Amino acid sequence: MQMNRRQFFKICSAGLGGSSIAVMGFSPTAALAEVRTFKLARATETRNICPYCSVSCGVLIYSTGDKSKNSQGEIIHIEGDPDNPVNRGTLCPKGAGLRDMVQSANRLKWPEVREAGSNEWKRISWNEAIERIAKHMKADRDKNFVAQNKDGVTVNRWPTTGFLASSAASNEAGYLTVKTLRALGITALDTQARI
Amino acid sequence: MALQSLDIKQRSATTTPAPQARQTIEVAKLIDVSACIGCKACQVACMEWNDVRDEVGHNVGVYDNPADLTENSWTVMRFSEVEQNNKLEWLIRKDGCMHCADPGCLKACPAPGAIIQYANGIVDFHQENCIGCGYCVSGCPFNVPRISKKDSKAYKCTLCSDRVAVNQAPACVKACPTGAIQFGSKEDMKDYAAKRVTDLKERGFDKAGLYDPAGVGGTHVMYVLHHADQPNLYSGLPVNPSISPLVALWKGATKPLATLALAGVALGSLFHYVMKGPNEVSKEIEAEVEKEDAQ
Amino acid sequence: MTNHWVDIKNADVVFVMGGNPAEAHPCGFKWVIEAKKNRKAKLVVVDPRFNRTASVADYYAPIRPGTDIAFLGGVINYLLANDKLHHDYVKAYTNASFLIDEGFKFEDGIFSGYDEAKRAYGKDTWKYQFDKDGFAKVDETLQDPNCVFQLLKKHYSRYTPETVSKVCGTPKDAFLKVCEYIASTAAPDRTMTNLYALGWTEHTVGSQNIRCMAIIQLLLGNMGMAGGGINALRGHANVQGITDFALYAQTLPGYLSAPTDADPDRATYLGKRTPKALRPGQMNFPQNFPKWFTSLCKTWYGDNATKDNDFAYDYLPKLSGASDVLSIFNSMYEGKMTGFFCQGFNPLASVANKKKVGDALAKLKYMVVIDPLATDTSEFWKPYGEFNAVDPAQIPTEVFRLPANLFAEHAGTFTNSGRVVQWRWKAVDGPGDSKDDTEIIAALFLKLKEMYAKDGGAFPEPIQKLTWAYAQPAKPSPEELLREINGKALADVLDPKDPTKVLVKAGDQLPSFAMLRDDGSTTCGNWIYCGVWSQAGNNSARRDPSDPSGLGQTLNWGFAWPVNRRILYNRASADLAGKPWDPKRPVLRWTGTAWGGNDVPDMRPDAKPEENVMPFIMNPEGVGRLFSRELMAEGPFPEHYEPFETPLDKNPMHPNNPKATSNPAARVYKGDMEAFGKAKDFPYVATTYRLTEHFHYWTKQSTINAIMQPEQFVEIGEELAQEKGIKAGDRVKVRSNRGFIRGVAVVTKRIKALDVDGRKVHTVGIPTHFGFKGATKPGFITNTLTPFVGDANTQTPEYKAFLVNIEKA
Amino acid sequence: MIRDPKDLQRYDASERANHWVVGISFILLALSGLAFFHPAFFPLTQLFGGGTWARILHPYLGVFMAFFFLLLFLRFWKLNRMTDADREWLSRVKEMVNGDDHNMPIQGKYNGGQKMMFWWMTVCVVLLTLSGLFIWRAQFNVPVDLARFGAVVHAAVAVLMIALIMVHVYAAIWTRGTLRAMWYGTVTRAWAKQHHRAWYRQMTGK
Repeated sequence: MQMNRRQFFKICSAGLGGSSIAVMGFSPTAALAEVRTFKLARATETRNICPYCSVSCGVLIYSTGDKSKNSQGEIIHIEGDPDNPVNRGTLCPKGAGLRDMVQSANRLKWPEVREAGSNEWKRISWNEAIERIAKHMKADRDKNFVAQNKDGVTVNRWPTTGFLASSAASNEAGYLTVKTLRALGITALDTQARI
Repeated sequence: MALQSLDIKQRSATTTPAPQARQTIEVAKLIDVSACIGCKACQVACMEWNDVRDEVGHNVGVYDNPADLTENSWTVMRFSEVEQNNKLEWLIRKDGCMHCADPGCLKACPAPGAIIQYANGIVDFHQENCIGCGYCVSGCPFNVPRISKKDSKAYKCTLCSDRVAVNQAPACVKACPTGAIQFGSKEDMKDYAAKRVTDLKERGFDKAGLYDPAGVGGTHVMYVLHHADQPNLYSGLPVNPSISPLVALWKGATKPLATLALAGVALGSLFHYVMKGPNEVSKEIEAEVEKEDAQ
Repeated sequence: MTNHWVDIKNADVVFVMGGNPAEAHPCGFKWVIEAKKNRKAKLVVVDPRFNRTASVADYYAPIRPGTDIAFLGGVINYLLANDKLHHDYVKAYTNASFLIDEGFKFEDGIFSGYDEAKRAYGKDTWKYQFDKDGFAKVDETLQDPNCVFQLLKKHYSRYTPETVSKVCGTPKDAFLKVCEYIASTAAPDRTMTNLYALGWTEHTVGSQNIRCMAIIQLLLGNMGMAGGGINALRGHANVQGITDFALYAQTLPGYLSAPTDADPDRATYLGKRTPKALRPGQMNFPQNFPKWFTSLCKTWYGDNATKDNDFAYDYLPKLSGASDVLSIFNSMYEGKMTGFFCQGFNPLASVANKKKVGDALAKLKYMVVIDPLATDTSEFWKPYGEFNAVDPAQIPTEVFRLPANLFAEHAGTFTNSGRVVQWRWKAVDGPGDSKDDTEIIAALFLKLKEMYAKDGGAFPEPIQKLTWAYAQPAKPSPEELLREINGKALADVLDPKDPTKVLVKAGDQLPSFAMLRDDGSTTCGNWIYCGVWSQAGNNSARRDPSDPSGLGQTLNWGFAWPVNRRILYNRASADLAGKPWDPKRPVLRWTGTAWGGNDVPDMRPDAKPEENVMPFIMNPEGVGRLFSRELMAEGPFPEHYEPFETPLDKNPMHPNNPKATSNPAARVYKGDMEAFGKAKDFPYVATTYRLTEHFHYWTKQSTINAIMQPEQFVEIGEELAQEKGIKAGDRVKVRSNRGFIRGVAVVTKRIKALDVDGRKVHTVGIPTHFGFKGATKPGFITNTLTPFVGDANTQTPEYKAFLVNIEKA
Repeated sequence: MIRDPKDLQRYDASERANHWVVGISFILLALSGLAFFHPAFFPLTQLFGGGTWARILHPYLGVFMAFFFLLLFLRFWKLNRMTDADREWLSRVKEMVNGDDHNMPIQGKYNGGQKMMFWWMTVCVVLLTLSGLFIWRAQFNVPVDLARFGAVVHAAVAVLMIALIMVHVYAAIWTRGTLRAMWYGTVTRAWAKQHHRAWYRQMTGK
């Protein structure tokens, strides 16, 4: 549900394109003084929040295409959200450089596994990855589940698999993670908030 | 203030006036060094907006990265640690094009239309007309333009002429977290600077002031400095910058005169020939020679 | 934060200590500059380095890393000695007048009840004296020698300016100048905001550092005021949210302390966590604990959680001991862990003592990394020269790496430091075949559920009975999850005062946690978030930035927990009669019939002033605690203890009591005590920190940030550089007792040698952002050097003060 | 196939070729140089394929010409050493320009004006080359003040040299029968007897 998206970039593109082309058309030599066409004309604008520090600056993400089915949107620019009351359109050097992180050469694209003792990754399918991880989890849980402690108190914990949760994950992902892990009985659970 | 061909105040290597019918407001960027925390958000925003990336260089023992302006870094932060009357100050200055009212680069540039000064004060490089000679580097009193090794074109801060053309603030201005960089009409920026200067004076910086050097006719990028009497403290900000007399001399009136002089020599020769006639070999000597042949 | 980012602009003095907001939170720091520009505020910075926050400060004072309590103790002593207190505030809103048990003692650095073998305190003397009705006894005149006020005065009388200068290395005049600035906010109409971050938390006395500031802010009457409060500048964008959802085993979502072996059944569990008011007439809000806990159980187990099975109490795992990241890696190091998940986390780089962490990971059977980027941790087994000298053949761990999506690639909410929950929209799809965290967790859970259904196994009930009512079970949508978090009425919620009135119809989203019930008729995934998605819709997606009061209270932008309140304890911004202390910055006022003003009241709306319902509604006492009873591990009053790796051989405050050298109650694992370096081998104090151009170990993957800070460096003062013959730009080697790193030397005037107890102490600054993966030049993991010991209460490792030696590489 | 066997040989083939290499280079340099000198001339860059190509070629051409000028210099500098006769010639140059060469002193292979021209051109080429290197930003990065000074020197000396070359070319056209010396190397004996009596005696023995 997208509320009050900012529309004004849409109209200004037509004006600019027309004038410069007209001038180009007339004089064979370069136009007298034409500036770079405004990069964001007709770009799709999405409101989001910078994932880095806890100021949680509002950002406007500009991506190619208009979310039509056949064009895969690609981020071309990220700048501050002028309406966000905390950053009012400003960004720090990290937030202003978000695009390079989203499009970093080190982005992971496929599930991979490093077999015991090996020195490189092997690409695997999602099914195989989930299958093998779940097998590991079930084997470990069944083997090391502690129903009662030595004093006979029901404890139902699975202490031998740990989980470090990301403080950059959204609340919904965090909530689903903690709900699932508590159901599995995991007690070795922590997050970046501590360090 | 859309920038089209009717908003040009000056055009490099163009002796006839550029079309400048429109009167638009003069914009200015004010860099309030006293509120600047040297975070380099402006550097990142500039690179990201203009789709240029510098090399990932080395740390040479200072916070300045990249160490200098380059064809890909159109603005860089310069850090200088100053200790005066046992008060330590960390003076950090955002370096980049000052968008002078009387631009040395434009005056020095031999290529028509390579450098444009718009009516709103922005001095912009148009790489399609640039021939890569580097005269702008010599002309600039602030050592700002850089020539790219890849395409031999000159590059510098454009004051986001494309954003300003659609009434947006430059990328660095919008990004600046502490509002150390402000943008608006030059008048508004001067008023804002005056307020900042009074505040600084109250905090004990009695020499605080606005840096808008008259030597280059004032600039469209101005600084509010704690120590306006010592701009050199801020990593070599020139104290009284102006276009070097050598550039002014060579690019001023002498050139047309010299051209006329050459035309004069050429025409002079022609009229000398017409008026004095050629330097013929005299008949007597020709006769003498033939006489000698006959013997 | 008790206040929020924009509120900083309302401060008269901004006191930054234990944090570097100009570098770590630049856009939040804007509001400090606004305070300076518009209110003539003064920015005071105390830090071991003259950093970029100090570069725009009005006053800067140096300090030796790890001596914050000595400094702040000195400030408390200065305030008390010069009577710079907000008397009415202290008398009414703090436990200054409470009488303490006679048995409470403090001799030579140790409080009463210390058990050296267990390195822990028996705290039965750290309590109030109670009258026959079970209420705490008080002495309104504050003269009784056993009242908190007198104990406080006596305790901090030892922190004279001379002592502070001797311990901290801060010149005496600089310390007194800082005290002057702070003391100026004792006046009711002047407030000081305090901004701190890891500079205070990452010590073995971290929590007590913050306790000192709480005492100071209470003495000055700054808590609950606009432009006041204690403001933790948190780390990640959603660290506040993830902390609220308790992604750490000690608590359940909403800060409900988790069941332990000592809580065999629901009744015992609730009994210990539902306190009674310690003073008459107080709100004692935690009395509602059963409602929050029961609603959580109903949310997770729905119909399978009924009265007769204790609302599925046994489905929750009970905690047997420590479960913080240090204890996880310690038990992993001892070979007790089989599996390990690492979701958007880079522990090899961010946890102390990298070698121990690497060795621990090598002992796992399987490890799963869920991350958008190729992190150093995911390749702990891969040799990278001297940066990661390992032999893969010796490492049997099976490592899975699953590609996760980034913020721009899915919708959902973040909660910022100021507790404001903001919705985000999805911009683009993730690269390749990456998935959302929710999809990955769902896939694992559903596969396990399927396996248990087919092959059975240990205690399958919680897995089979967990509620999973999502339209697409494999892809739970953020909207569904946020509605589940908010909670709804399972049956009509009736008004307790008038049972005929239905407050919330069955099936409707709940408007606030006041509607929660402990009879199983309501669900709520996290009680403090109740109201984020009410019947009115997704309040976290509200985008109205208007600020009618001008105090930065944008109540219609997003949703702040609790109940959209932006300044906590804001009742304390008004005097006993309900009149704002500072009329120019009113937050709350008694309008004659109810509380109103520029924020959601942190008070029962109809509590008349004369009822004396005190502002700190989450405390059973109702008032702020100068004396923190048994709640802190190492004492009800903060006391200065040296870091575990101290440049001095003793604690200058208690030179002849070796037990009181370092925090007596900090947990130290076997083998770690020996791993602490001594001053004779490692003479220089090191501190690790962040730079403004990088975010922890994340932005080294981004080219543009690598351009801004390309290479690992070490920051040393000019005197130390001269002593060692090091010039700016030279490569240096820094060694601690646990390993070495190499980097470029940045030689600067901004780190001065300090005169500490007659000895010259140099500080070495080491930024943490580098590693062997990413666009920056390959570098060492700085945490190769740091000690494996944490704060006594939170176990946050002591990154900020340890010992190193340095020489030209 | 020389027309008149009794014509005198003034320049041999390699001297002529060397002269024309320098000459043509100079003309090209002048054209491209002027294009940068004043906006009015900028269209001249089209001769070189546009502004950028003109800027790329100009310095290489400059170095090329300087080298070949050096060869010319090595060939002729001995013949251009100033003598008293030259100085007297120069003092009477006004009469010469007025077309009356009767009381001009006897001249060797080169008269005073030609010798002065030689030395002036040498000075100019040296200065042009040096200052040219200072402003050849694509190859060298010199301190900015040096570059500024270089630009001024380069422009001023270039103007001077263009003027000198104009005089040089005009003198050759004005004195009938001179051009052929540089085209195919010979002059008539009468020409030599009138203009360079001493060189005539030296060549013919009369």
